[in-house]
Amino acid sequence: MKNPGIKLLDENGKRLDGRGLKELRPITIKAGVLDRADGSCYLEWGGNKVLAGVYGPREVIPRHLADPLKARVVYRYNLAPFSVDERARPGPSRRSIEISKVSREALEKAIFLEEFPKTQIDVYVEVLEAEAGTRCAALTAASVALADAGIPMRDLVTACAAGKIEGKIALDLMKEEDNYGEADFPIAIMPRTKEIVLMQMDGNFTREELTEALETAINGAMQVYELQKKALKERYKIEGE
Amino acid sequence: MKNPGIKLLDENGKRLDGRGLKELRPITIKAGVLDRADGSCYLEWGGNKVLAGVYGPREVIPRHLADPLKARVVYRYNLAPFSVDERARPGPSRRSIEISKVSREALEKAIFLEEFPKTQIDVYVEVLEAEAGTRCAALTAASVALADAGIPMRDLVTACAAGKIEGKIALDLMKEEDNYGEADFPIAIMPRTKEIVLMQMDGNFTREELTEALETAINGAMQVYELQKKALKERYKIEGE
Amino acid sequence: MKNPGIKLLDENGKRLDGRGLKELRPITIKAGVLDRADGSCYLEWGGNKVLAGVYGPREVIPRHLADPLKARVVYRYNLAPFSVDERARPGPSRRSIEISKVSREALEKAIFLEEFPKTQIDVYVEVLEAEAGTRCAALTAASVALADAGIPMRDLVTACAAGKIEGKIALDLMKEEDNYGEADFPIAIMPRTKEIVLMQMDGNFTREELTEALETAINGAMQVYELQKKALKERYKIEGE
Amino acid sequence: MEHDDIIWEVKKEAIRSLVLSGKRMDGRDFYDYRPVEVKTNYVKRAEGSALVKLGKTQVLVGVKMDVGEPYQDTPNQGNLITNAEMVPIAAPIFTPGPPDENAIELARVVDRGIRESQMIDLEKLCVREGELVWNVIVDVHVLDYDGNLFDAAILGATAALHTTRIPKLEDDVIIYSEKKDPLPVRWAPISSTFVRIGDKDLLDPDLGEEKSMDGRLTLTIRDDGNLCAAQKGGVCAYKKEDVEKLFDIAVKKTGELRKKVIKK
Amino acid sequence: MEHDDIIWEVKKEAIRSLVLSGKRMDGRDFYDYRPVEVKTNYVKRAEGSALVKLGKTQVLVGVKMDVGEPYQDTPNQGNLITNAEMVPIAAPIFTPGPPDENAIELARVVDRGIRESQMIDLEKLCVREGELVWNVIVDVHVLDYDGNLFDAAILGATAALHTTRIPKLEDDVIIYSEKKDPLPVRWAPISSTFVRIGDKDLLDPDLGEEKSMDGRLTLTIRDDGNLCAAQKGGVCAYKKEDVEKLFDIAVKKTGELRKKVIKK
Amino acid sequence: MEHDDIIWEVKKEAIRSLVLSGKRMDGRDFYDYRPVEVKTNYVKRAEGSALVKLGKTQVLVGVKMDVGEPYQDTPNQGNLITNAEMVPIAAPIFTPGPPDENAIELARVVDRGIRESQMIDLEKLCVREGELVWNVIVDVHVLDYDGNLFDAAILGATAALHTTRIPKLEDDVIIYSEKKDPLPVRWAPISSTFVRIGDKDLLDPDLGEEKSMDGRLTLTIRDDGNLCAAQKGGVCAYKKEDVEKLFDIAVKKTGELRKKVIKK
Repeated sequence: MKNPGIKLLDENGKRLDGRGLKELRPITIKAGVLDRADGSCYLEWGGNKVLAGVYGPREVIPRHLADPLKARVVYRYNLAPFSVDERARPGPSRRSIEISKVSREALEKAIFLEEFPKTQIDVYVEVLEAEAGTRCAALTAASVALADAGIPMRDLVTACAAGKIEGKIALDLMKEEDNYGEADFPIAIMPRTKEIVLMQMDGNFTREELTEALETAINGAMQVYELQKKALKERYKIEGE
Repeated sequence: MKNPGIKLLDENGKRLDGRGLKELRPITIKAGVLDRADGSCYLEWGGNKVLAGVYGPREVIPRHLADPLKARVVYRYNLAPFSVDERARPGPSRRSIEISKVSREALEKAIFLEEFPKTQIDVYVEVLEAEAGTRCAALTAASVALADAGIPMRDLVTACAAGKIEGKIALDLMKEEDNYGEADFPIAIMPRTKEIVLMQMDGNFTREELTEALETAINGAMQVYELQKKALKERYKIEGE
Repeated sequence: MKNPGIKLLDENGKRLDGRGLKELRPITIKAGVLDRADGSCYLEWGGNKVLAGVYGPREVIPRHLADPLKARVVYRYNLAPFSVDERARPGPSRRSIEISKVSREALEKAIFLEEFPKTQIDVYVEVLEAEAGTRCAALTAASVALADAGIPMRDLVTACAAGKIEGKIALDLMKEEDNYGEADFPIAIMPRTKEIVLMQMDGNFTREELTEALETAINGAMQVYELQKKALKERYKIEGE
Repeated sequence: MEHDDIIWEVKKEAIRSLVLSGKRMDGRDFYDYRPVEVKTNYVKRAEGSALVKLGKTQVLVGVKMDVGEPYQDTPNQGNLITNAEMVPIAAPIFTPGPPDENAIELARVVDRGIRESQMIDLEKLCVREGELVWNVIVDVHVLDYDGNLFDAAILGATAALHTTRIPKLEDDVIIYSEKKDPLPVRWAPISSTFVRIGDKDLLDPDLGEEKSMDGRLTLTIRDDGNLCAAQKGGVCAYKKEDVEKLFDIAVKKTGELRKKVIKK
Repeated sequence: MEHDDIIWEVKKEAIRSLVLSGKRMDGRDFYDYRPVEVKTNYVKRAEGSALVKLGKTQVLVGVKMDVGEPYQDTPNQGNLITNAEMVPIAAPIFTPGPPDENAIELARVVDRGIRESQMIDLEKLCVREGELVWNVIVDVHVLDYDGNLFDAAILGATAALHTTRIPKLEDDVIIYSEKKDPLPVRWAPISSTFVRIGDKDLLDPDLGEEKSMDGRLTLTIRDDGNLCAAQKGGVCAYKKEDVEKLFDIAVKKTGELRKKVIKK
Repeated sequence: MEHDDIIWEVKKEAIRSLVLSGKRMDGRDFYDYRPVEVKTNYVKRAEGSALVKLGKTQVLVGVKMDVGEPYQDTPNQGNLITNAEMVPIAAPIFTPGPPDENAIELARVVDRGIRESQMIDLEKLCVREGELVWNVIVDVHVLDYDGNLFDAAILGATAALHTTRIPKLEDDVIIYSEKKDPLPVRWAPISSTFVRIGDKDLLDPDLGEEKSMDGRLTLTIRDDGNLCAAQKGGVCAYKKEDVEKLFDIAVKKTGELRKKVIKK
């Protein structure tokens, strides 16, 4: 975290965009937005816009990568070049490779992989516009796209970050808070059991702060979960009509 | 096209190298110049020097790329590093990848691909010296090399460019005309039917200019075709002796 | 070789580190230093530290590279990024690719490749600290690692360089001598027959200097050979206990 | 490869025989575009952007700007850079990795349309002659591929550039949060892509038509009805008269489209 | 792939059932590190270095320094760059080539531990504000892989940085042969990695335990007992209480290790 | 791989047994070069060039020059850069792609011959000490591969450099259309490559001999008869006396060749 040069909380404890410490940015989710993909989801989360598409289960290419006992999951988090202030060079960066890895592992815990041995499930997420919290937005959209594709899962996966700004634990950091705050703590849970399937942290937490951050992020994810369910219900409604 | 800073036509309508508007640069073609390649052709066209070599039909590597119904064609247009003023970095550029694609597609129309299912025909063209019009020179040489390799074709493929300089349609632009002219229009035809199998254009053409450019380029190609045939005849003569 | 700005020999004919012209730098060799590798060797040679590891004979991947008549040898000479003054970019350089090629060819002469058809023997050498003469140190360590892995060989391979400083043939150049000397001449031999299996040279040798350099380098290698044997004996002793 | 190769073989036969009898699967006339929708300023963080829907094809074009040195032969001009990514979300056959020949061809045809139409007044993008100029970077991001990426991408690029705003430059540092003057644009090049199936030419092919085609011709037309770029692809051949006829149709059809979607 | 896949399947079953009965193959307690050995200044030519042996795992970390331009948003700070190479000497499954996702994850977790703990005083590495700063390049070189590269690499990086000396800078040219001031370091971040097998968590897994795990959690702890980086990997799930419990253990265990191996 | 592996196996046996009986397939003496032809100034656009035909082997060497910063340790010297491309036109086994180990070895052996012979007076290629120097870039382009690329490439490089003219430099911008002073060269290094088949050594192997060889030795000799570069390749071994003998032959044979083809 960089040295703070900006006041992130006003005298009333409100954040730069007027939110309270434990408040989410506005989120909208829409399932089934692409024609070619087997499942898809468009998600806006504050200033983030992400598009998730799922292909599969399908043949594994090259074949020697196939697992005789379960489906192989590919997760590709990709920043569109124009999604950030300084144009992002196309192709995977070290950052996006790491995000893809931990996101894939989170989804692998939720998907019933054994039901599709020797196949591959491709999860592609395009970040079209980025404003802090893209990995959570991407993973949240990805699990909706998986459900839209009809892939059987133990539970949805829902991601949300907590963080620390001016010494206080806050939910869902925006860009300035991410830049000038003291910690970022993205997690993902399976909401039914609240078990954590993704967790990364960088910054500085005492024991007490860690506990508060865990509670804050889990509570945030539970709110996001409601929006995921609503998007899927609307999708089935449309399909059912 | 860049802003013109140079007078491309003199008071008599002659071009920088003394040519008339509808005149070709000097061209020499020689078939069968390489030992290892199954067919080859060396071609000089104005300041251009190109060398084409053909291997095949031969086994497709890797095998899964083989087409059970027809031959696969590979075309590789390659600028030698020392062929241009500022050394060209070895390896394919975006420009050479595009040229290779449209040139390959032009040849695929002419070759009897169905006669050689599951095989590959490799067409390699090395541009040894470049001075505007290399893609036409390369494709023209490639089709002679294919004939030299004994690959059966509906017709030769013959390429030639028209262009626009100082508002007039001209045949076969040289370097300064390409840099400071108003349009470049390379085409390739199968001479027997005059059908167009390659066509690219950049610049600015009115409807009338398009018509004149088409006529000009096709006429130019028909002259080049005579030189291709002559080169092949000389080659057979030598072989027959 | 660069222009000399440094006096490489003092009035007594002693070199910068006090050695005589035909004297080796201190060398220590230890076999069997890694747990995972099938054979290994750690070697210090003057300011050089190298670590060699051998895997195999094992399955060839990808399979089509397998030779039905003999084992395939892979040799990878790799500079650790921090082994030199200006950090070396990770991954193979043109220099390390060339060194790997000639070193592999030297070992191929010594290994009984026909005994392990369709398999691969991987020889990896990490240069952890570099101070002139790394290719000789690496190859010398590699052949000890091969012996430690139990790969049958006609003979060990032992490498050593001669060179030319201030007009005189010297054994085993150190860094300053390599930079400011007039020739570097690394060779490798199979010590039992003193046959040369690796030889490279750059600089300037008259006929007489070549002869003296050959003798000097071979003599140096014979001394190194004794240390290789000693290291292997110690290794067997430990294993036997 | 598509998994359903056999199904496609059957489909292609059906499409081709329908076309040869003078009809299209979706009932369109041969020279009609599919429904077109253009949403500009879709990506706020970009200097310009446009989401184009052409039937079920979706392409997002974003424009970013930065500063750098000019080329030696154009010391007083900004630079245009065009790139296209066929990201794997858009079709089952697209795979991650560097642009293949199709993506490169797409980028270069888009680039030529913009560059050769002289759409952007590059001389107004000079900051200090010979030292510092603006770079305009156009990124074509394919989201859903149902055929005819050329026309969708060129339309998206034109629409995005028409709504691009140059960010503030302070002591040679770009303040991306402050967008200022609009990019100086003069023209709105738009393309018509025709696929050839037998002796028929169809404007704006969908995926099935593209898979069934012999080849295609793309003609990029400026507001004044002049041709500024052309590209033939695939394994087909055109007579001179074919090219002239398609040019006339392209001028008419791009004219209609321009009126509908480009706000000046 | 390992050649001995079947053997490993059997081994994994044995390891898992032993662990579920409360024991480890090598007899260690669940929350014990293996024997640790740290040799600093191992590579004389590097500005700093440390060879770490953690059981049979061996990792060599080297620190190089050079100078370059600062980033625009931190004009008065040096830069930290971290890289990890899983060179093929270290394990039969490691192959030559650019870092894969495992090597990249390793490098980034090491980097976050150093960076987020604010271990290095980067402002002291500014030569001329906005113009020239020091780069600190940490290279993790894995030599022998018997599990738990995270803890070995972070320990190696911390130890190497604590013994790093800045080379002389003369007219902006680095004289590598003359090392001068020590690198300004404030903290000694150390990590505890726990693998999860069923509902058990094991500190400092060896190779067999890593192959048998469902997933893992790495917690990097500063001298003051604060968490500065965390990384969950693999296919497992944690309850909130699990994380808190492992944090408490990590604070205790890294504290002991720090006292033993880091000389200030 | 060649498609005709079996044919080659037969051919190799024939070549080897003939050689072991003291003869070569083309009737040459063991220590003869094939007919040599050198055409300089073949590529007008290059600063220097030479097309070399050595039997049926054809190699085109081009020299380009540009300017750049010198290395820190040679602030008053130009730089030599050597590259070799085994483009696929030259042999059925050459494939497109970055240079493989064979092309890299070729480039580096050519480079050492030029560099170590001190052929080019690099100090005369300094424009402004520590700031701007000339780069001399030698590109070896293999056109037809019938064995012994080493000798053909080194001969081509020497011939091309001997006819290289430095382009005009105006305000640090290169005017490629105006070539001026010749490149300052002092020597004409030429190499002899011998393949070893059994206990025989053959100068200037053709393709069949190269395929039949155990290994090879390349010796690059300067006008004064001194060795300036050597490279052993392949799986063979030399006694000390072998090396000395081949050196004596190389001095004689390169001397003859130099007289014939290099015009000073």
